[in-house]
Amino acid sequence: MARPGFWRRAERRVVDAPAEVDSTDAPIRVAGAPYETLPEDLYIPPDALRVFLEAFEGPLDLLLYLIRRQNLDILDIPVFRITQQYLAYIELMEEMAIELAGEYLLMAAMLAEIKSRMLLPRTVEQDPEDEGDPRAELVRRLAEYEQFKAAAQTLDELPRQGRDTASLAVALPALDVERPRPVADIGALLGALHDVLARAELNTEHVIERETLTVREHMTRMLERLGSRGETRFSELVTTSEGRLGVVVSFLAILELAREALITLEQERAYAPLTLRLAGSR
Amino acid sequence: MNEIAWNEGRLVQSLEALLQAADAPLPVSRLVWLLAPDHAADAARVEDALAVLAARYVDSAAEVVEVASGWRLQVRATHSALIARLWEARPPKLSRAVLETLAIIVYRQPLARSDIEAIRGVSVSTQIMKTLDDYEWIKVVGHRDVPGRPALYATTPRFLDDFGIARLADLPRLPEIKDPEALEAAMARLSGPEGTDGQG
Amino acid sequence: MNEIAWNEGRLVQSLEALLQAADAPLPVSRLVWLLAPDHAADAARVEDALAVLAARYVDSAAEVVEVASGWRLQVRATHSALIARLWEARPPKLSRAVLETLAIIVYRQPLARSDIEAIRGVSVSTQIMKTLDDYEWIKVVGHRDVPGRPALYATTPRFLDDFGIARLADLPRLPEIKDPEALEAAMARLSGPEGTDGQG
Repeated sequence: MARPGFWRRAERRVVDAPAEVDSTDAPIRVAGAPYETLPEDLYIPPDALRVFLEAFEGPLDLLLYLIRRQNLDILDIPVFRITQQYLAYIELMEEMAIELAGEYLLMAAMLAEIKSRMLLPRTVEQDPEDEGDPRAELVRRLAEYEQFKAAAQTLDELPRQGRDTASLAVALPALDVERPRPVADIGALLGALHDVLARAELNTEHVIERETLTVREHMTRMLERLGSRGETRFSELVTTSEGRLGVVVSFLAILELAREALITLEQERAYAPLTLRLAGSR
Repeated sequence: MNEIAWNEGRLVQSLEALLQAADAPLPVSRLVWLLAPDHAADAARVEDALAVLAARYVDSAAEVVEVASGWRLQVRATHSALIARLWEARPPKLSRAVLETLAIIVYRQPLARSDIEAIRGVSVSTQIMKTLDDYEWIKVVGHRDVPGRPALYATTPRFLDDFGIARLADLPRLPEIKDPEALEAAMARLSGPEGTDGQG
Repeated sequence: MNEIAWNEGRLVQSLEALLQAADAPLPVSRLVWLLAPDHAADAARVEDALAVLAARYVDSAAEVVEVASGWRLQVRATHSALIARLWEARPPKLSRAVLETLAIIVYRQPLARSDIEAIRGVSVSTQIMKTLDDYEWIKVVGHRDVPGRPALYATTPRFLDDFGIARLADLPRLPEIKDPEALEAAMARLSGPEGTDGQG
């Protein structure tokens, strides 16, 4: 079959991509052997299955993989076989209590319906126009998805400014005018942070801890000082002019820097002066 | 040296200085305006001079290119590995989800998020849209007039700039679903009698 | 062309690419290190190549110059009036992505780019960091001692000056920012009459 070169190239890559998945041996054995005949003692680590699932962008991607793995054409899909394989995966994942995205289950339901309809004997008088074969819709969606999957890879291969090409940063001669600077609006800055916090709370438990800015500010100041000297004594970093609170904050900042592996603390012997060093500077 | 050639040389060098100093592509109209005090340059002369400049950069590490929002100088892609060593952090790799979403927006714009989801078969996270928005590659160009008034997305000139193209039509064409006839035949076969399905 | 001349040509072009892309002068030692994977270049060879490059730039709008901290490409002073016109523009507007990134650096400094990405939930482009660095609002204050030694960013005194804050501790606390009403009160406090912040 004559195809444009572009298409063929894309197609080959589509087959190549999931090859990474093949190297994690366990899930492939599942696919190789139908789930029904899976030996009782065959242990598949749930993690391997999870990794396997994460390699896919969704149910259409997984279906495409099942088809391509057998060197089949989307237009020639043995829907029954692919459906069985897909359902076997999904059942297995459910068995392993791997949380599946709703879309995978939706596709499973659709495939199950196709399967059951194909098992039913066809009534002769059934009007072919009355409802389209659900397989046709599946084929259309797979073909469309594969198009964009290939297009995404092509886009990624285009030379990209910042990744492949770089903008010039030629120094400028002394100028009479100063470059206009953006308006520094503290309200806009805090508004942006408010949005981030709202989003961060929605998405994950990754919330910015309630740490005082004073500590963070001291951390920055200490790294700067350490940066110019490489190492310093604890006593030199603490400004007594800031009072008792200042000492406490400095101490907290040092502990935080050490906890985040940004500095190392050294002490030759008990009660000897503490030496602070930038992490990895020696 | 005659005066015309001398003026031409000065014009080319002025253009070069502007492209070296600018931090964004410069359209010809802006170049004409910038050069006005020193050069009686119209768009045609500037375009000629740009061609001369581009030829002069053939052996350079940089090249003169035209992208959607104008002309720029850029370090050639052949040096990308070297330049990457200059920056400590490599530019983040785009995930497949982001690339697929972008590809769909590129070829089907303007469209709503639900349209993208219909093609990908999975929900498109806010993160993905935000990443594309962060790069200033997509923008909201309107709202569909249905309940909920979903936003319609399209690509920006910045997207074209970053991918080094002057207009959308210059992008590789979306691979065709083979020939439509084959698809239709397949559809017809599917709705025909069973047994063609070679079940295993 | 003999191989030595060819290698020499490649070395000169690699050097050119580095000087074109770098936003700060590069000392010879750094150039040697950067070129190491592709070129067996020592300081002497790099200096020779720099001389070749400088000669090649004689007719260019830029020149190869050595300053205290190394070598760089610089647009010739003869073009300064022209370049000045480039900047006669409206002040640039800060994008949402830039503001969010800056806000996170303000409150979580010192931190690495990956930390910002974890909080924002999207990748942070090199462009964004470069923008903030260009305005001299952030700087690298160290490196985390993990593989890759990622740079740690913090805000600068210039950031405080430009945003009109005396010290970071004057900024509203995080809980206040989460609550819109408390945020407004905190903002009013910030922009209130001077001298009200009599506390040390």
